[in-house]
Amino acid sequence: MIVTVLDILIAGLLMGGIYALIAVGLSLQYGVARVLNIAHGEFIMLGAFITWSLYTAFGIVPLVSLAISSPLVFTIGFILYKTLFTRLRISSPSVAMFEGKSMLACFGLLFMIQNIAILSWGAEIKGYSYLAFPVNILGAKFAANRLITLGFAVVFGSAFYLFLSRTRIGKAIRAAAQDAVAAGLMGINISWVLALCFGLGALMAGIGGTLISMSYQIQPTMGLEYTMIALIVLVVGGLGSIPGSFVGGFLLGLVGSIVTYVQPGLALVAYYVIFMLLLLAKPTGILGR
Amino acid sequence: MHIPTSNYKKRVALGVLFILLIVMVTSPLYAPRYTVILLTSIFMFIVLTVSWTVFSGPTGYVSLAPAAFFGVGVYASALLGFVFPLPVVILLGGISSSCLAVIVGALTLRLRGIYFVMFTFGLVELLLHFILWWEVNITGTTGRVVPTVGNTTVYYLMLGVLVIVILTAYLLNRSRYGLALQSIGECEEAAAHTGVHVTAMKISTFALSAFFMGAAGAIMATRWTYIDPRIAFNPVLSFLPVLMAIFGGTGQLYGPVIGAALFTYLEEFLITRFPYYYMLIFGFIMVFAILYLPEGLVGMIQKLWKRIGGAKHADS
Amino acid sequence: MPILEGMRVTKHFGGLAAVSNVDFHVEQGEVFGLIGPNGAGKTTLFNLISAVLSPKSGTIKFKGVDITGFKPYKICRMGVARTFQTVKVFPNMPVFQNVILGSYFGTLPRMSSRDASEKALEILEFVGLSRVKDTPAGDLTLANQKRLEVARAMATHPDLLLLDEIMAGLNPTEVAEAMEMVIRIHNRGITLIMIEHVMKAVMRLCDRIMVLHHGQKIAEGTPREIADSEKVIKVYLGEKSRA
Amino acid sequence: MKSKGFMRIFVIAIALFFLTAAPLAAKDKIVIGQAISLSGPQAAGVDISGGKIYELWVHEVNKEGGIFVKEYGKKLPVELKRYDDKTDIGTMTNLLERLILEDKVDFVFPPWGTAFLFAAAPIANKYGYILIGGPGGALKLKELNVPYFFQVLNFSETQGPTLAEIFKEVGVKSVAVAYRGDLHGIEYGSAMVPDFKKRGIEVKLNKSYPPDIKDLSPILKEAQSLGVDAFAAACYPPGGFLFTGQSIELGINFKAFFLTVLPFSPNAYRDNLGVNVVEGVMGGGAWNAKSSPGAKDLVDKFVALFKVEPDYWGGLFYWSSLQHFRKAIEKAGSLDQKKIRDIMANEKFETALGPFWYDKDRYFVNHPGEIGQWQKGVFEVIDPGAKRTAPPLYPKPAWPKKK
Amino acid sequence: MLDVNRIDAFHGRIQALWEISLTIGEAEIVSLVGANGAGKTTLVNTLTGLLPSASGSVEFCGKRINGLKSHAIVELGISHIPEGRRLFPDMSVRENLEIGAYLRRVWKRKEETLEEVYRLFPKLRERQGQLARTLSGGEQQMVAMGRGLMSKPRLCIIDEPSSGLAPIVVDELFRTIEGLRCSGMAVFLIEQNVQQALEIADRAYVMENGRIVIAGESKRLLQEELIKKAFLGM
Repeated sequence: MIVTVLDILIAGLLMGGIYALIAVGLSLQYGVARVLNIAHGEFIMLGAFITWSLYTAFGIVPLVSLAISSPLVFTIGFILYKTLFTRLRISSPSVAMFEGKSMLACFGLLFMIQNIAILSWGAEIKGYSYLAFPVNILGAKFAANRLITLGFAVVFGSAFYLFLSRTRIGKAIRAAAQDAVAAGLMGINISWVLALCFGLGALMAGIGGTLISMSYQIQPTMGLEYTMIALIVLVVGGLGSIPGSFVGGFLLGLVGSIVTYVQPGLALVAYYVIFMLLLLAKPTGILGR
Repeated sequence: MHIPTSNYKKRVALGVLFILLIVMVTSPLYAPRYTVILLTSIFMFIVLTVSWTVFSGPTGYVSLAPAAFFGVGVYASALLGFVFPLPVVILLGGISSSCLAVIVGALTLRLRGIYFVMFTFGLVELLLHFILWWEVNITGTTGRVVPTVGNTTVYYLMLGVLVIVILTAYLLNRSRYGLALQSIGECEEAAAHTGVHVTAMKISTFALSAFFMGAAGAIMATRWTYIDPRIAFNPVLSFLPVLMAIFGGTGQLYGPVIGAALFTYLEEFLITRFPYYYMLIFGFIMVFAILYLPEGLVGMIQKLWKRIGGAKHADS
Repeated sequence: MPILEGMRVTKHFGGLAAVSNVDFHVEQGEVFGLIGPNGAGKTTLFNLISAVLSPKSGTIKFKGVDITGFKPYKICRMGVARTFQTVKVFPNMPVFQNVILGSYFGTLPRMSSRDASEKALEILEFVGLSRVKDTPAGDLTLANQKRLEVARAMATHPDLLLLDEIMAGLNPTEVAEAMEMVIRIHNRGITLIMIEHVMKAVMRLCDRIMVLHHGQKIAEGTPREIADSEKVIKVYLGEKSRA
Repeated sequence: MKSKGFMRIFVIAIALFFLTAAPLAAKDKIVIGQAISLSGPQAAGVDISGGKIYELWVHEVNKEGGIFVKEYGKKLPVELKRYDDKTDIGTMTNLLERLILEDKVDFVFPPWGTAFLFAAAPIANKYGYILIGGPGGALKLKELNVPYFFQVLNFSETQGPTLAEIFKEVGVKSVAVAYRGDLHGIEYGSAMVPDFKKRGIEVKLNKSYPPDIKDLSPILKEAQSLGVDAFAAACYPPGGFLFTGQSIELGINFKAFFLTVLPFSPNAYRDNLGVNVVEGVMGGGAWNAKSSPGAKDLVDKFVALFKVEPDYWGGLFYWSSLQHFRKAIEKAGSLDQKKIRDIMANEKFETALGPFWYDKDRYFVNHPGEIGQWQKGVFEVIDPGAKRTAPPLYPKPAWPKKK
Repeated sequence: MLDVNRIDAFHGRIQALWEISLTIGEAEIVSLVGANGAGKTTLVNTLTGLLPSASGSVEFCGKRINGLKSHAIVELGISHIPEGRRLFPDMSVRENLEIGAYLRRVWKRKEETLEEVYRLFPKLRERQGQLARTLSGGEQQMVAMGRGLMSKPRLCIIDEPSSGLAPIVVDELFRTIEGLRCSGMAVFLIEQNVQQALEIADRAYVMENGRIVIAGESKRLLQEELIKKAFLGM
């Protein structure tokens, strides 16, 4: 009995780690850059495919390939914001307008990125196996690659948290999120910071993609379901709150794992029920204001 | 109550509309048969887009629930199609969607902005997964067969709904209720203090727009023979009406109509000409339109018109 | 019978009493002034009367009917109209449409569109906005937006009109115009409650004045009585005299 | 509506009959239309199963100069006109009708997936177009009664009993069944369970899972704790990968491990995971190069053109059905759908898998195999009887230990 | 030091500023007074690049600054303490102050500057760990001022520091502002509280309806009855 409970709890944490990581990126993009990035999952997909290519073609281990894929995805995100979204931001009369338009622009991006991925990698399912062996924890067995994923999620999450709370740039990002105009008056170059945030969001997605590719098969159309999960986590944790994304991610992972144990068919229903109930009861999320 | 248009202009517009209607009503008699099918699709998207605009245009509540309402209509068709005649089924499809809209509307009154967007989109996924689970575990099936009717019948039914939707939208726009809806979008608080029953207005309009989406779903399902939750609740159908409305411009009634018609045709064109690059081109056009056509096609046309016609008829 | 009556009206915001135990009554046809320093609870009281907020305790009666717990639209249809401290016009709608909305949904809801249109035009004339009736409201100057708010409120055909700082931010000429407009509204038989910082206007226009401070009523009376009240001078006018 | 369709075809057929006397308008190629998922969730499925066979067939036919049609007195090359349905059923139905009405293609090929076949069959039938089923199939299709539709692929109806027979043969005592919450899963799930029970195999677990789930370890762990001999899942590729990956990761081993959809694909399954990893995994199918000389020929041609192996479930089925189709055209000597349909429905032709014919419901029955098992990199057919290419490997070796 | 020459600015289609000209010299305190809605904040926002100016020029130390983004203007040595304080509500007092020293050239010495600010507003030292949104109005204004000083500006623009504050707090605040003169910094003070603003300023401008209507020595403005009545509402 205790093993079963432990089993469910840890399985939930393992899922939660991935959820949290992909939600943190989206949270940053929405919370600071005000872009509800529907194409977030496409960046996850890019990260996953770059990792797959490097592993299968050159034998570069996924965790090492992070060093190559992350800057690449970051640059794509940064340039996209600098060009496309900055222009949209300047031409939009209000923040609400910008949010709406940028979301739709992301929908266009989603189409483009997916098509490019299908053209360059083909539509078929890809996968590889890496660190796929069981690890014993207090009598319950777990996959090594998933444990590593959880570890990475926690490490990256904490590193990111420290970056935001301790460094000059991190503080500038938080300031820009809370009051962009006032931040500009502090000498912070807002459009640079926003692009940085969008790039960092893409980077987190890329890391998420790498970690996901270690445990799951990948395909060019995989993005949307991860975007949906990230959105749920975002709302559960509180829009734009980084710690909130972690709380939301782990909560969702745990709920998923408990419901899957009782009635697997209802796992996703449970996600959406939580999502919608929370929107009704406390739209700003668990850690939101 | 409106800026008086010259009688002449009005008559021309009415004449054009009448001819257009005649052409549409008679086209199954002489148009190529595929044109009729393509038109049905275009009509469906116009219905979805215009009914989306009826609610979301003036109030500014961006709803991503069209797929949910459409899906409810689809299921109505599958469940009741063998029991009732098609017109009754369409009506029931519309009514069920309206009921859903009333419930959702009453629940989500407090939500504004992005929260409303998220909730409505969550609704689509929740319904999808819940019905999936229900069908698998309770009824023990997922696919349902829908009775089919001829293409021409589908065409006329969709045309009928289209005419009703446009008429409704037109009358609503001109009426005091249209004005009230717009005032809600501009400042809800002030609207309430001017005597507008904000809650009732929002819910009833949401339900009205859902009715047409449900009806469209009930009609369209008959073309598909077989449906399952994934087919019925296709999230893309939530985004397309929004994109089409933006593409056309929501300032005028004909904006969403033109937007939906052009968008659907463009998609058809790209998908048949460039099957392997269509998403890329389509995505690019979307981004381009959002960047460079902030007020949609209609806004652009009006700007061009003004430039050509000079300041002769410059309206305020 | 007073047209509006409040008994021990109380409202808290997060433990802090914004309005506490305030009794007041406004007689049919009078101009009632509401003054007090920033944060005294004046606007909160307006929000309670017009049902944006509902009081924690106490009752508010309009024409003898207990209106606590009603919805704003219902209060409006009973004959209470208001303006806002920070202007709330419908910025993208033409001036005329801003006003006609009031005629459509106010106290006379079944009005035909012809009548409503006539009434709106008449009111625009009354407040002096006829010339700009087709301009989007957002493009008006602040003074005109304030006038438009009054016009919209007037179009609902109210018996009681709440004016929230309609003179704030206006220059002296505009203040004079606004004062004149208030007198004309009053002459139409509409009861007025006004929150105002422009003392000159308050003293000249009001029949009676109530002074709020930290959510409590500290004085009530004719302008003369208020101006002479030691207590009022100390907490309210005191700042000014010291400066 | 239907009778009207027949009338129209009848009139056209008679008109054509008289027109054959006169020289026909110059015809230089046969155009075949296909609306299929090139993008969207199904695109991956199209890629690993079926999609390429149609391209190969067109390629091979044209290499020989085309199909000889007596009516025109010459060989006509074939052109495949493909549209992307975006995995959207509404788009597919529109495009199919566009191909028939607007592009006036000579024939149509099927879309991908059971649900899409459901929608396509009545439409093709309405216009009197032959629709040879590709990937997908279900018993329910029989209820539709569409005379121009031909079902090619095998499914639960024949695979369920065969799997149960194999399990009984090797001595499986108990089994856990998991099925995807959709048409495929339910049909297989509800077919397999009685088949097992009938043969005295105890079904200790029978659970559905939602299509988008990301963690299936609870089901695997539960099955393991119940101590079942065999694990059988009615799944699609995402679930298949998850079941395989998670049982490897958790070191959960069953004596028999069966997945309906996925193992048949040498590139998606064997090559992604490794030959030694998939050793002993059973899957729906099945055929391989050893099944017949024609099968070997197909593999060679496929590899030559695409550099990868074909799928070992439907590949040979579709390929042979196309050969059957081609012979029917040649025998008819015309492109008249009705004539060809009648020939297809009644005649038996020699194809890559051997003799090919349809039964009275127009279902293809002479399957080369039902159940396959990976053994040393080959997807062996392990059906009891003559179709078997290798005996079943039981118990399945444990998942290899990884560094 | 700051030289504004005939600038116009628009809110949408409405002209909000009409040919504004003004100057501020080194170490000078200049007040800008006028009624609510006269365009004072609009003017300030135009100076620091939050609003574009339609015509005219703004020069700071001989360098033309209109058209620059606000962060670039701040970098030149102008600090703008905005109306309504606009603190970063979910950051601590200390972090709010630190972010004031975001500019690379002052970031390195932020600890010293922080000490100076704490000396100026000792209360902030006690509150340094508290979140900005939990502070009282007066404390928030202190943080805003301190944050503005952290960038070591040559010109400090303070917009409506007294709004919503109790009279005693306002007195204290104005004494601090007066004290800034000693450090050689120029101050441009925007106020509704005419009396006190004129008392501490060297010179003053009076705005009405988007125009500057009176300019001159503040002592002189204080004495002219007519001006007081007509424009200052006293």
